[in-house]
Amino acid sequence: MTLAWTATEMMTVVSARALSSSDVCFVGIGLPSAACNLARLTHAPGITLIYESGTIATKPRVLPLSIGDGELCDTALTTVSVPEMFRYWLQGGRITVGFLPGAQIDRFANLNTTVIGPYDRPTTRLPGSGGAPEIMTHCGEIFVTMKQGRRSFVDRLDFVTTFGHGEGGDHRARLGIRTKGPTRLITDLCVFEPDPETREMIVTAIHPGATRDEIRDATGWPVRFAASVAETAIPTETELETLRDLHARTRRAHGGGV
Amino acid sequence: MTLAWTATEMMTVVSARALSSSDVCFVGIGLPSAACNLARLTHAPGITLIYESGTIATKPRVLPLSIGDGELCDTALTTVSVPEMFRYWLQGGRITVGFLPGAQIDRFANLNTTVIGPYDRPTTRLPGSGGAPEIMTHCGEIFVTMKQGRRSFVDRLDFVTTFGHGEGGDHRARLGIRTKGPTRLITDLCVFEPDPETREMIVTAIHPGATRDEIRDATGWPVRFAASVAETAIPTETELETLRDLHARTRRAHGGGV
Amino acid sequence: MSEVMSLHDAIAATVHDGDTVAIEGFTHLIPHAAAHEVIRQRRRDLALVRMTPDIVYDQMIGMGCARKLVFSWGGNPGVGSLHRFRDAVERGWPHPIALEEHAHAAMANAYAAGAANLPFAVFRGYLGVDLPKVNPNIRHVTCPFTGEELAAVPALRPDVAIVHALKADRDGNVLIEGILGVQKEAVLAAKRAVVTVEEIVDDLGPRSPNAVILPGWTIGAVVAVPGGAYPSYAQGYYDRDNAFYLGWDRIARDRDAFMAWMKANVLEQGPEVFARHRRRAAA
Amino acid sequence: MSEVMSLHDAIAATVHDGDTVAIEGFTHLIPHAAAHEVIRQRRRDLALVRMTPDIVYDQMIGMGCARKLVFSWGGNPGVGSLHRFRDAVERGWPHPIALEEHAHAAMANAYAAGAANLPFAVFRGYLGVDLPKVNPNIRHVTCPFTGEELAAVPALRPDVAIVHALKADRDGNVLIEGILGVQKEAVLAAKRAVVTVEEIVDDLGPRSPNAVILPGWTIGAVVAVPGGAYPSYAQGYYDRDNAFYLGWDRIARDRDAFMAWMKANVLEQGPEVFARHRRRAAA
Repeated sequence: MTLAWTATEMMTVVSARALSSSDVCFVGIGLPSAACNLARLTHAPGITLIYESGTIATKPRVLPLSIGDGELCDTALTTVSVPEMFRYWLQGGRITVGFLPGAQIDRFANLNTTVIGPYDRPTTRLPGSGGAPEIMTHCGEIFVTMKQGRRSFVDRLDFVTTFGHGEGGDHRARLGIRTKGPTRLITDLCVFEPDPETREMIVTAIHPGATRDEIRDATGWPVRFAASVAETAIPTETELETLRDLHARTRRAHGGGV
Repeated sequence: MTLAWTATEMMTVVSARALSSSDVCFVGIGLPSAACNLARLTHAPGITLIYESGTIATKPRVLPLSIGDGELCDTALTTVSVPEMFRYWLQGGRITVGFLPGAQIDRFANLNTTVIGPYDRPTTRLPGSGGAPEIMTHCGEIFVTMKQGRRSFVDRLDFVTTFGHGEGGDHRARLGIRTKGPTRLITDLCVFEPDPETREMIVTAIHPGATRDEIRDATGWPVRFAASVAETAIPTETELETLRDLHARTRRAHGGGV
Repeated sequence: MSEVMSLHDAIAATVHDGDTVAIEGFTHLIPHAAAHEVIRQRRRDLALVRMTPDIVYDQMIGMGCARKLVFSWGGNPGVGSLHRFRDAVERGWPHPIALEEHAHAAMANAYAAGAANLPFAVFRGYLGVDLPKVNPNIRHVTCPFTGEELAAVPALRPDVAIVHALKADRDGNVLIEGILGVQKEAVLAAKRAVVTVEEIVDDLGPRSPNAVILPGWTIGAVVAVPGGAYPSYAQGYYDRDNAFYLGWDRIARDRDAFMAWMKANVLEQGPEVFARHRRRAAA
Repeated sequence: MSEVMSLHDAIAATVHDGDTVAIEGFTHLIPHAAAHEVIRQRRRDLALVRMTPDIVYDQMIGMGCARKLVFSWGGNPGVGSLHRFRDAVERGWPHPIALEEHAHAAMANAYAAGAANLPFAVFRGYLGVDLPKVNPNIRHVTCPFTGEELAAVPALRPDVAIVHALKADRDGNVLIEGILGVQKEAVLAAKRAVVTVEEIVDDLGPRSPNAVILPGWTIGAVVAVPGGAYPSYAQGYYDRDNAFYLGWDRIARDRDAFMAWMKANVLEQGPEVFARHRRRAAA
């Protein structure tokens, strides 16, 4: 089956739909940035976007290519220092939703972005923690976005960079964490949500065109499906047009400069 | 004997002379503010003045009447928040000289600005600590300016608001304090400096017109004099003119507004 | 998102009897009009928090609003004592008041810790002094790397912060410029916040990319009260009325004179009386 | 008071073999020209500190300047890996490098603690993760009021901080605007500081009363290096050259290609080559 949209577009649209005008989002570069701005340009015009470079309530006309593009600062309500961003805004509990990617994820949405292999002698050295460990604990809830595959959706992480639901159950609460943690894992195939009891991420919606077998093949643990699994609504024309316009604008703006 | 200057002018001039262009001063309202600006307008044009309201490198044209006059902000290099002032600038160790007053002082230049009488049932409730305790420990050195009298220069403080030389000797060092503490106590009669060993404040210079007996009478402890006591040089014409001009400008600026 | 409402409604909705209330301002931008509204609404048993309690807290204490004062310097700046504060502490009039007393460094750090959602603030301070003997909220922590002992105080997390600022836009985003004090920290540390401003504008206008702004969603209510910081000042709007501070000394010295002044100037007035001070400097 | 001097002299006087050096910049204002000068002067055994080591640290690591890296995110932003960094960590080329690895929150707080002359920083963090198992500089303190355990890391107090800013006046007072990063904290935390700027002007000009300024007396040396942040950017002067970041991936993948590029573009050049990037955006 050939779809009229790409897997990345589907992930972006699904992510955008989960946001509302009352959200204050901690936005990462790439897909999260596209999703948040798509939400802002469609159903969530009041959404507040914050990038960890310190830009608060920014309304970029084109997507930033780095976490600290001048465009983010130019269109922000104000820009604060990085220490203030991490203290008063993130740790201060003023963010409702954070987006995180991972190089590896496990069934409890713990993330690894540090190393593949042993820490002291890694086969692949990844970038490291960045803001992720504290984004995961301080934001009201977390959406994780990753393309699915057995190398990234693993049974056991090589390194726990970022604590999602830990060992599941009340593990977050036992560590004194009061935020919800990962409430959605949005992939190119489906949407996972935590089981209310075990906190294992289970499939609650499947994107049009994807199958349960595909999902099983792309997951390194025995994947579970919710009792009732929805089919993700296809992207609307408005969603796709707005997203493609945004990307086209971005390419035009950045293309000429280099 | 009638002098051509007031006791306050003498104190101000003596305080100003102790400052240099390379000093960064934490300035209090009143006499310290007059002294610091007199120094800036005479022999120390490069001096950096900082007020605890957050104004850095300010050059007020007239003396401020409060610690946070608009004039201080208008003529400052920049103005930071009060938490930043206390963290990065005062505790950060970036101030060379602080000025402090006191309601009571003892022979080791410990200060009381909290209560007269017992803390729980004071006969006189004073304003309290303000910035003084940390100004005293974080500035490179401290000048204390107070008019002398037996009610204020006491044998024993009712309350130690601000730790000067404590019990004397190496008491500051024993508490882990690396700054010099009170290096001068400038009164209307004389100048005290700490004895190099005991750190008791002893008289090292007497203002013209004042006598040892006057000083003894105005001090609530058995006052000691240095082996060699200087006579304070009289205020120069430039010093007096500049100071009086500054006060006149200040009166004109503030007089009309209220 | 902050709501633009009347001062009466903002205070009525935000400040309750028994609350811990921080009415902040460091010489500049002291919210006198808002404090008067709290007095008019006869709030009681408040724990008042402020680094530099001055005339407004003298008035609130004298009118019996406060059960407790958390502070680091209580005086009439450049003038002398706060007589109503002293009368409460020294003679228990109109009723006794509990004190939690700190130094400025402690209060400033405690607000910053509150804004950062930390349970305590750590700093170098209180060495050799008596305040820790009378304030059980001054404790210590040991650096886990050097073994050094440092001072610790609980974070300030007031129920309500009330501050005055220069202007807000229609979304309730508030601009503070000039002497900043601890107002941003107080608002971010508090559960609820009321901000009075000199004016509400369509757009905050050209400004530094790093302007000090409290976004509308960090504030409960924004109220335009022109002149609302008088007799303190609002940079670019009007100057500090030093004569008022001098004159307050005489009024506050005497219980009857104080009560008469409060009746005539606060109880029987509304926030609109502050408007006569707006833009006086510019006039 | 800061001294205005040549970049060569500023680096020669400030950066010594074995120093702990923080070359900071958060996407904006990354001091590439100054880092190149450190490479040209063949500094060795440096402990390099930075929240977001990117191309400049990839270059310094690849050229053998670094014995240690203290960091929280090491990558080519928006592109992928830092190949020289990976080659050092994974294969010890040109020599092994020690890592002290943190999260952003820890590094940001540690710089702020250094600027505030505290021995350690305290924050809510590192819950449930593996980094404390491999980094002995992640410890805990207990709140003396609530009993809560919080994360603690040592304050960052580099020997040297190097940052790039927009402009300075003749007294060496430096203005930073736009995305601020941790540059102010890094300079105030360091024993010595070098600041490169786009231009030195007679007067910093009209600005917010609360503009982010590093006074001249907090800085050792100020050097005008127009274009000195390229390929990162200087707000109002020139934009980020995203193509350079993409292109770096290919250059850095291969040891020989990397060495050739460094020889042609760094070792055999001087800071004046950066001038061609100045005000490109404005042109």
